[in-house]
Formats: sequence, C-alpha cells, structure tokens
Amino acid sequence: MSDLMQTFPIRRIVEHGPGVKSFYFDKIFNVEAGQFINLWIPGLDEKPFSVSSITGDQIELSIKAYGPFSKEMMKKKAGDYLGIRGPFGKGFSFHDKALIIGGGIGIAPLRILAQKLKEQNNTFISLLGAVTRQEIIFSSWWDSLGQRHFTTDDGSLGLKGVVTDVLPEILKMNDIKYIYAAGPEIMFVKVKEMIDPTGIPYEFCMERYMKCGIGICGQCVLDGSGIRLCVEGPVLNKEALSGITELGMKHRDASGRRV
Amino acid sequence: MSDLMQTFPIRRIVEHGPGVKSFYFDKIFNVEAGQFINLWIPGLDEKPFSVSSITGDQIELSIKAYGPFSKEMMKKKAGDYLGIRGPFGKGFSFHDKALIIGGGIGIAPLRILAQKLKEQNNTFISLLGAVTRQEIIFSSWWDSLGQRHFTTDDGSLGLKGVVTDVLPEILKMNDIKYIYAAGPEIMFVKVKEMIDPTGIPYEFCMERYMKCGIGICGQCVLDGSGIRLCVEGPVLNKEALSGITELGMKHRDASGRRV
Amino acid sequence: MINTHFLNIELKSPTVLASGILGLTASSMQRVIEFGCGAVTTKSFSLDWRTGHKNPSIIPFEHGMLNAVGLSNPGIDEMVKEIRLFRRQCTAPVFASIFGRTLDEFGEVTRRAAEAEPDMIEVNISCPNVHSEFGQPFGESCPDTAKITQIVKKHAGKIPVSIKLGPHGPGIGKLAKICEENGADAITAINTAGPGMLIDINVRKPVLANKTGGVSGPAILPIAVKSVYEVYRSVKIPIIGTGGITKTGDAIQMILAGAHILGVGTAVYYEGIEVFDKLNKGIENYLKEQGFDSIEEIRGAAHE
Amino acid sequence: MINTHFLNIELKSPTVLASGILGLTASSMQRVIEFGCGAVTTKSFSLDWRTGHKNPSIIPFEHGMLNAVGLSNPGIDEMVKEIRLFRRQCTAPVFASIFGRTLDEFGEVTRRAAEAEPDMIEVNISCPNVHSEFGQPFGESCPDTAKITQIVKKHAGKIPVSIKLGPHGPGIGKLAKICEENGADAITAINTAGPGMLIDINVRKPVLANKTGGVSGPAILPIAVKSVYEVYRSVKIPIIGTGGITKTGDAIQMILAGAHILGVGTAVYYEGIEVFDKLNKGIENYLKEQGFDSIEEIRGAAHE
Ligand SMILES: Cc1cc2nc3c(=O)[nH]c(=O)nc-3n(C[C@H](O)[C@H](O)[C@H](O)COP(=O)(O)OP(=O)(O)OC[C@H]3O[C@@H](n4cnc5c(N)ncnc54)[C@H](O)[C@@H]3O)c2cc1C
Ligand SMILES: Cc1cc2nc3c(=O)[nH]c(=O)nc-3n(C[C@H](O)[C@H](O)[C@H](O)COP(=O)(O)OP(=O)(O)OC[C@H]3O[C@@H](n4cnc5c(N)ncnc54)[C@H](O)[C@@H]3O)c2cc1C
Ligand SMILES: Cc1cc2nc3c(=O)[nH]c(=O)nc-3n(C[C@H](O)[C@H](O)[C@H](O)COP(=O)(O)O)c2cc1C
Ligand SMILES: Cc1cc2nc3c(=O)[nH]c(=O)nc-3n(C[C@H](O)[C@H](O)[C@H](O)COP(=O)(O)O)c2cc1C
Ligand code: FES
Ligand code: FES
Repeated sequence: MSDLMQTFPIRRIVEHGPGVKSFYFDKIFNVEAGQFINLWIPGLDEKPFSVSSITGDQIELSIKAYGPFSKEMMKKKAGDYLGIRGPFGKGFSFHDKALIIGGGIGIAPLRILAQKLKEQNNTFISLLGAVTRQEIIFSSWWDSLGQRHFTTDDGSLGLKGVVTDVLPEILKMNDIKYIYAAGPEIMFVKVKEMIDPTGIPYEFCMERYMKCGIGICGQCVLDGSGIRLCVEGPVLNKEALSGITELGMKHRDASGRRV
Repeated sequence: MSDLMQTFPIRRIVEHGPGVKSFYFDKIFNVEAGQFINLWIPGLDEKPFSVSSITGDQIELSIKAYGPFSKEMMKKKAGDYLGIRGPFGKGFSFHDKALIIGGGIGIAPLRILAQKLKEQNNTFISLLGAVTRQEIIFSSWWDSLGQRHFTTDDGSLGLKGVVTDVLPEILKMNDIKYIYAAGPEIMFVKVKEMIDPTGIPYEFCMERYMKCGIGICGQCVLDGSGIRLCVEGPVLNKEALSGITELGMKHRDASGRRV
Repeated sequence: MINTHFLNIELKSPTVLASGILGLTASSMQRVIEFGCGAVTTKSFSLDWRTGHKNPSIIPFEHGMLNAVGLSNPGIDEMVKEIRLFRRQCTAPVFASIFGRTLDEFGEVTRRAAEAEPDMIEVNISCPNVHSEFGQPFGESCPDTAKITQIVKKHAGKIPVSIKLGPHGPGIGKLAKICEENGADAITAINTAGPGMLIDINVRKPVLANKTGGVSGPAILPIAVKSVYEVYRSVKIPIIGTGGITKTGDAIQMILAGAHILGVGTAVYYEGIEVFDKLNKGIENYLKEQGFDSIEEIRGAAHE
Repeated sequence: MINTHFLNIELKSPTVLASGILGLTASSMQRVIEFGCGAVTTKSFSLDWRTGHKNPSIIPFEHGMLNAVGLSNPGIDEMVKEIRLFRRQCTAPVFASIFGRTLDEFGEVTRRAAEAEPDMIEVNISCPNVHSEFGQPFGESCPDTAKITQIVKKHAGKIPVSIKLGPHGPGIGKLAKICEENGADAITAINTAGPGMLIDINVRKPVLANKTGGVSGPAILPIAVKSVYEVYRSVKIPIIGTGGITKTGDAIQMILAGAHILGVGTAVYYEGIEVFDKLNKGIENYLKEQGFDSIEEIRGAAHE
C-alpha cells in the first residue's frame, strides 16, 4: 500500500454491458473489503473507487459511466497506465447470517465483501437492485453464492422494482443478524427506515466528493459527527451513521459548498 | 548511531594531569576501535575525536589541550551538554601478536583497540610515547595489559626519548605479526621507515582537518588516492597508505589550502 | 494541558489547526478540538466560492506533501455560517482565514468575516498555487503587503489580525516588519514552500492537476524554523509558528526560534488527529524535564 | 553506459558531480569518475582563499541536509593547479565553478579559470549562505544576473558558461531567460533551497555555526524538478538538472522535466560514491523497459 502516487498498467478489462466495466490491476497491495483507492487518469482528474474484488493476484475496480471521469475510463485499454493511491479508509466487519443490500454500481464493494465473508464461512443472503441488468455486475457469480434476490427498474433481471420492495419479505422469512448496504444514499435512507425498527445492526458504505483521501483536506467530513469519510469510513456502522445530520441530504462539491 | 546532530550530557570527567582529560558519555551507540565522532561545543566549533574506550555503559573521549577547541573542553563540567554525531569511519582490524605504537594523545584510539584485542584474546605489546607523563593516559591500565614500553621526551615516565629509539629492539626481540600506530604523522613517518623493510603489515590511524565527517565535503580527501579519511579512514592499512602522496607533508586547512 | 495566552485570547493548548486542514465545517473543527487542539483556523475563504484545481490536488511524497488545492472554498456566506455554528457548539477560539483577489476584496472579506466575530482574522497573502491567476503572490511584494495589512486592519474592527507569510520572496523578516508597522497584531509563518512538482515516470506527466503545488510537512521544517527565527528577530508581535511540525522536537524548535503558538497541518496525515494531544503532552514533558514552568521561559531562547 | 552530448562535450554518462561535493582536488574528482560519474564540477572558488564558516557547517536532518560551508575554498591559484592536474590524469570533462564578491571579481576569476581550460565554467550566483556578507545573493536580482552573465561570457573566451540558479528569488524561469539573452550556454538548476535552520532542543542553539544553511537532498527534489520544468519552458539552452537526485526515479523525473544532464551532490552521502553507477544503470534500465533508445527521446516529455 502506498499513499504516494504510483502508476500501474491495466492488465485486463471485462465489459458487463454498455457503460459498466471491470478493470484489473496487479494486486499491488492488500485490501480490506470496503476500502477504496484513488484512481488517477493522467491529465484528467482523480476519483475514489471501491476495490470490488481480489481475484488471484489481481485487484478489480468496477466502474459505471456517469460523467467525465467514468466515461473516460470506458475508453481505456489493457496496458494503459493509471495512477492508484491507497487503499484508504476502513472496511466492513464480518458477521454471520448477514443480508447484503446493494444498489447499482454500489454493488462493487459488496462483491469483495461477499468473497471475504465466504472465505470465513459466514452465511449471507444478497439483495441487489439496479436500473438494468448489466449493472448487476457478475450476476451469475452472485447466483453461485447462495440465496440471492435481484431487482431491476426495467425488469430485465430479477423482479421489476427496487430493493425496498422485497426487503420486508426477506427480513420476515430469514434470521438476519447483520445488514450490509452500499449504493445510492437515497436507497440506503429508505432501507434504514425499514431496518431501524428491527434493531438489526448494520453497516453502510457511503460516498462523498473526495480530494485528499488521507484525512487532511476536510472535503469528505460529515456534518454532525466530524467523521472523515476517507479515513473513518467509507463503511460506517449504525452508531456512526446516527451521528450524521446530512444523511440523504445535500453534499459538498469541490468548492466545499453544499449543492 | 546517528549522523544527525544530537546533544548529550557529560556524565563524568577524569583528569590525567594538566591539559589532558577523559570525558564520559552514555554509550549512545556501538563503536568500532578506531572510529571517531564529531564533537560540537555549542556556539564554538565542531571537531573530530576518537572514541578512546567503551567502559561499561559509557563511551570515553580523551582530549589534550592544544588550541581553542580543546582548551574550551578543559573548562567543561559534568552535566554540560555537547553535540555528538557518529561514529564515523572505519576502524582497526584485529590481529594476534601485534605491536601497538602510540604518540601523545594519539594513544586515545589505541586504548579502545587494546580493549577489543584483549576481548578477543589477541596478544600485543604496547609502545607509547609522549612529551610528558600525563599524556600517556591510563599508564597503569596499560601496565596491566602485559608487555609495555613507555617513552617521554622529559623522562618523566619510562625511557627518556621517543618511540623510534626503542622500536628496533622490540622488533628484534619479539615475533610481531601486525603493527598498529596512532599519533603525530611525523612519528608515523619515522616508524614507517623502520617497519617497511621488515614486511610486517600495519595500520595507522590518521588525522586531517574535517568538516562533514560523512564523505561529501572533500575536505579530508588524501592526495594521490582520493581516499576520504572520514569514510574510508581514519584507520588506513599499508596498501591504502602507500597510495597517499601527502603523508607527512602539508595538510589542508579550513579553506582547503595546503598549509 | 498548557494554557496559553495569545493576543488576549485564551487557548487550552499551544497547538493550532493550520488553515486548509479539516477547517471547512464546524463539525470538522470541533472534532479537532476534542483531540487537544488549542484553536482552529478555517480553510481560507474568499467572497465567492471557488472550485479550485482538479485532482490530484494533494499528494504526499516521501518527505512531505505537495498541494495545489487552488484555494477552493465555499465562499464567505457559507463559511460565516460555519464559524457561527462553531461558536455556538464550542468555546475554543476560531481564526478566520481569508484572502481576496484584489485589495478591495481583502477589505470586503475582512469586513464580512468580522461580523462572524472570529477570535482572529488570518490573512493569507502567501498561497503559492495561484500564481497563474494573480501573478506572484501578494505576499512576495512589499508594497502589496503593506496595503493589504492596512485595509484588513481598517475593516477588522476590534478583531486582531495575523498576516500569513510564505518563506520566499524579498525576505520574511522584512515583510513581517512591514506588517507590524502597518498594524498587524501577529504573524503566521509559514505557508507552504516551493512550489514543487512531482512527475510520474510511467505516464511522464506532472502528478498534480495544477502541475505544481506548495510543499508542506517534514521536508520544510528547517525552512519554517529559520523563517520564524527571522521574524522573531525583526518584530515584537507574536508569531504563529507553522510548517513541518510533526514531533515534539519540531514544536520545541519552533518555540526556541520564537513562535508564540504552533500551527499544525500536514502532521494530521502523518500522526492522525491525535497529533495535537501528542504534541501538547510532549511539550509539557520537555518543560518538566528541562526544569521550566512555562513556554514563556524558552520562547526565542535560540536567539541568546 | 549512456554516452551523452552536452554543449559539444562528450560525457560517458549523464550524471555529474555537483559543485561543493568532493570537488576540492584532482585526486578526489578522479575517484568520483571511477564510479561512473560523467563529469565533475569543482568546489566553487574565488580569487582569494576563504576559510568559510566554522563547524558544524554540514548537517544532515531526517529528510536532507543543511550546509553553510560559506564558500570556503583554497583560492584560484590552488584550484587552477588542481584542474590542470585533473586534466593530465583524467580524460573526463571538468567544470570549474566560480564566484566573486563583485562584478569585476566575477570577470577576473573567469579569466583566470579559463586559462586552466576547463570544459565549462559554472557561475555560482546563488549560494544562500553568504547573505550577511554580500546582501542578497546576486542570483536573486535580475539586473545583477544579466551583468554577471555578460562579464563572465566576455572573459570566458571559447569556454562555455553555465549560470547556476537557486530556486527562489524573482522566478527561476525569468532569470534563466535573462541568462540566455546575455549569452549563457547552459543553466544549472538548482543550488540549495531555503535556507533552513536546525535548533538543538537541549542546548537551545542553532546547530550550524552560521545558524542558517542551504537545504539539499531528498527534501528539495520536488522544488528542483519544478525549477527545471520552469527553466525548460523558458529557455532553449541545456540544463544541468540538480537537486535532491538520489534514486533512479528522481533522475528520470529531472529528465522528463527537461534536464540535459544531472547534477548529483548530497546523494553521495546517502548512497555512497557508487550512486553515479547506480543512477546510470537505473536510467539505462528505465530506457530499455520503456522502449526508448536514448535520453533525448524523453527529455522534457512531461511538457507534452
Ligand atoms: C468511497 C467511494 C467509492 C466509490 N466506488 C465506486 C465504484 O466502485 N464504482 C464507481 O463507478 N464509482 C464509484 N464511486 C464514485 C466515483 O468516485 C465517481 O464519483 C463516479 O465515477 C462519477 O464520476 P464522473 O466524473 O464520471 O461523474 P460526475 O460528473 O462526478 O457525475 C455525473 C453525475 O452522476 C452522478 N453520480 C456520480 N456518481 C454516482 C453514483 N455512484 N451513484 C449515482 N449517481 C452518481 C453525479 O451526481 C452526477 O449527477 C465511489 C465514490 C466513493 C466516494
Ligand atoms: C579522526 C580524528 C581523531 C582525533 N582524535 C582525537 C583525540 O582522541 N583526542 C584529541 O585530543 N584530539 C583528537 N583529534 C584532534 C582534534 O580533532 C583537534 O584537532 C584537536 O583537539 C585540536 O583542536 P583545537 O581547536 O583545540 O586546536 P587547533 O587550533 O586546531 O590546534 C592548535 C595547534 O595544535 C596542533 N595540533 C592540533 N591537533 C594536534 C594533534 N592531534 N597532534 C599534534 N598537534 C596538534 C595544530 O597543528 C595547531 O598548531 C582527532 C582528529 C581526527 C581527525
Ligand atoms: C492540503 C493543504 C491545504 C492548505 N490550504 C491552505 C489555505 O487554504 N490557506 C492557508 O493559509 N494555508 C493553507 N495551507 C498551508 C498550511 O496552513 C500550512 O501553512 C503549511 O502546510 C505548512 O504547515 P504544515 O507543514 O504543518 O502543513 C494548506 C496546506 C495543505 C497541506
Ligand atoms: C556540502 C555542500 C556544499 C556545496 N557547495 C557548493 C558550492 O561551493 N557551489 C555551488 O554552486 N553549489 C554548492 N552546493 C550546492 C550543490 O552543488 C547542489 O546544487 C545542491 O546541493 C542540490 O543538489 P543535491 O540535492 O544533489 O545536493 C553545495 C551543496 C552541499 C550539500
Ligand atoms: S477527502 Fe480529504 S479529508 Fe477526506
Ligand atoms: S570531512 Fe568531509 S569528506 Fe571527509
């Protein structure tokens, strides 16, 4: 691991469908499930991305095309050098009888979580939702892991609908001791409303605009708690989340304004 | 050991006689026989001094009053802080059946050499000369080490005369396999004339004006060989010494001039 | 804890959060206070918000850090809100760091910042990352420094003002003197050094989006100590000694050079937010071991 | 070994011994050449000998080195002898580094140094340790820089001249341009940064006898890279990129920033005299791995 900027070649690219790809690099460091790296496209920008798997001697980043940065990533070829700093932050803790809830490309950090849970013989159910089928990356791999539920907005994979449509049923039918979530904050806010009354403890992998990744610029600090998402997060547990006054609300942009 | 400047209190002072003292510091580093440290008197100057012994958990510096620096040292009290950087350079190698030849305060590095030779059960004879008795520091300790010969210019201890007066006799009467020398260069030049024909290998601990002590300023570099006395010395063996064209000649002062 | 007086302000410890580090919001600054920090400085702000430079904008190298944040800030309205919020939540002093693009803007930002009643206004005239936009930093010109000090003092009212200087330019001692003569109440020294550049040898491009960035952290400690020493020699007003302080020994060096209180920035990366507690304890131990009762007894001692 | 052309001079490698390091005598310089160094620069010398500052004059700190040697040197007579001796013993190029206390002295030292027929004369106008004696370094004033370049060029005859600049002052790009316009054949960038100060916390005194000293070594690499980048952008004459080069990656960064050949000083302390061989091999390997045939192909590549 290195906080210093180093560049590495992309070893391999997997296309999950239009605008969703996984990029593989040599496993240049160890990484906990939920940690992220800062990815630099030379000449363009640097943004945080979750490590989505450790597969053999490679690490994987899974990226969905949104704006300038992620769209530029779609043009990258194997052999291209990109900057990687990290891994940063604190990841998930491990628990048995878990429910994994993911939305869209937020599934990325849950993939490595599932890998690690399995390695340690923890059982879990997965509930993954997205706009359309290619965003549920590695859907057949998830199939192989045991009980899983997919939802898509367009019904192209699994149930037509969103994760919160099936969540109550899953909670009723299973003995869930721990919940992991990652994905859009608005999804999590709705999930939280449903699970808070159950008393089940949980962790959520959050996203914020980041600059330094190393806890000094203050860009990712959460209102209410003063938590630096890049150091004390990006995975926060129930207690940490309860102190945050900005959950599901406005975020800070590059200037630090709430937008 | 540290090349960085650090200050330490003098723990103890032993006066050998007017103008010759030993100063003891905590053993803040390991040191080879023949290595030196740079001693800083804050506000005055910094000069190189041989470590003259490791005694228990203390290191010893033995200093004779010559000019401004060493005279200022005579005023120092236990508890005063002085800067010490080092140890620097390469020390003596160890050999059995040795002859140790010292002149004046040049005896200092030979004391720790004798300590180490003894620790390793190497036998040696010592031949120590000085202007007057107090300069033969720890004379009774030398007595205890076995065969020893003292000379003083004034006859106040041992034979009246200089080391080269007795050297031929010692060489004739003993089976000497290795010679160590330290002291005035002019003494060594004369010793060298006597021992070169015998073919006995030797090492000499040399002195030059030094600035950095760490091999970059070039101040202590010896003509002919390019040897940096502070790094490749101060102890040089026969081969190294044979490459030096300035032995017993002019030295360089602070400006770098030969004076 | 070593209580410290500084410009009639009471600090619970002599360590201060430097500008640009975790100083964007009340929540963030309060958290730092909980770790023993004696006072916080906000991120430097201007009238209007600024996005600053693209990323990478903050990059550690082996011996310190480069940054070219580009004075990104949410603008005065938002920052005044955060300062007020901090005031309500927390009794520790807060210093408002401000900058402007023009002389008038310096005055206007000061006037508006003063309304939030910070304990001090720190005037950043020495950011090395905004050359291309503004030419040389104001703080490298003696006449500009004089004029900014005047205008800021005029608009600050009863709130004390510290001018933040960089290590380069026409001599920091001379600049500090100019600040003092024009009414500054304190000097903050130093801002980042350099600037510097890092180039990635595989992609063969500068790493920082802005190409160059100011150097902070351990690499600049000797430059910061020397700067504070020089300022102490030329002015009587107190100094916020900043630059490269990571360990206790660094903090002591700064005090011996003449610092009144200590700005700590990059060390938050090296040592965590705990660095404030660590430094405070270290300074306390040093004073005890060396037989002193207070920082005052050793301040500037290296000048004797 | 990578043969390198520089100002019609042939070097067996692109690494050059920087001025002030092991450059006092022919014996010393020859030894460095044996370790793969491509050319040597002498210690800077003046008409008369100078004792320089008292010791400690050279002190490593955790991230580099401080030095305030004070331009000690044995004077031109002795140095001319050593250069001639080196010429007789060794075919590698030698650069004579000179300085003066006045404009006329710069001219006179150049004239006399030229008689020893060094391969280049390097003009040190940027030593930060002689402020108190001479005021600000000449190299921080644009008019002085212009005048010194002119007078040195006038007296150097056919021997090429490089002006050695420091990282601070009115902008190194601007200064380099002035040198070029006034006839300089090359730029050496940079001299030491800072200056800086270290204070011992037990005796509470600055460690260097001169109190302050120039900063060299790893701590200043980003500042040196940035300086070379800026010089490359503003002039066409070649650059001896110097400052903080210790590892291969540092050397490559310098070349990508625009350096023609590489000055190496403090690294002799960190890596031993072997550093020249190590850097040469490292550069060779880098070129091979990245598919280049020569340094020319990557020089200044970070500007693209
Ligand atoms: C800790 C952390 C981990 C991350 N991990 C991943 C990851 O594994 N894979 C990945 O693709 N991205 C991940 N991101 C997001 C990523 O950093 C970028 O924000 C994203 O790639 C968009 O950047 P852009 O410049 O392409 O688009 P921008 O111009 O920044 O965004 C374009 C539009 O898309 C919206 N948008 C951006 N990101 C998201 C999102 N994640 N969900 C919903 N809307 C979004 C923006 O609000 C904006 O409206 C992570 C972010 C953080 C903080
Ligand atoms: C590697 C090394 C190890 C050293 N070890 C010791 C040591 O253990 N003990 C010690 O006392 N000194 C030692 N010295 C010498 C010491 O560094 C100083 O040079 C010495 O103390 C004189 O410094 P000064 O400022 O007092 O006098 P200076 O002003 O430098 O000298 C005054 C006069 O004394 C002469 N002089 C200086 N030193 C010597 C000497 N050693 N022998 C004969 N004449 C001399 C000078 O030529 C001058 O004429 C060592 C030097 C080196 C390079
Ligand atoms: C990421 C970062 C951002 C900074 N932003 C500002 C700023 O907005 N205003 C300012 O006056 N100084 C700023 N600085 C400079 C610091 O306040 C401080 O003067 C400098 O970093 C030296 O101290 P340090 O070595 O303890 O970090 C910033 C420094 C860093 C590292
Ligand atoms: C001990 C020492 C002495 C120096 N003396 C000189 C000098 O006489 N003339 C000069 O132009 N530069 C001198 N320098 C500066 C170096 O030549 C070089 O420019 C600087 O140290 C940066 O390079 P480095 O980091 O590789 O050492 C000296 C540097 C050191 C460390
Ligand atoms: S991104 Fe800078 S503190 Fe988190
Ligand atoms: S004293 Fe500097 S090289 Fe030996």
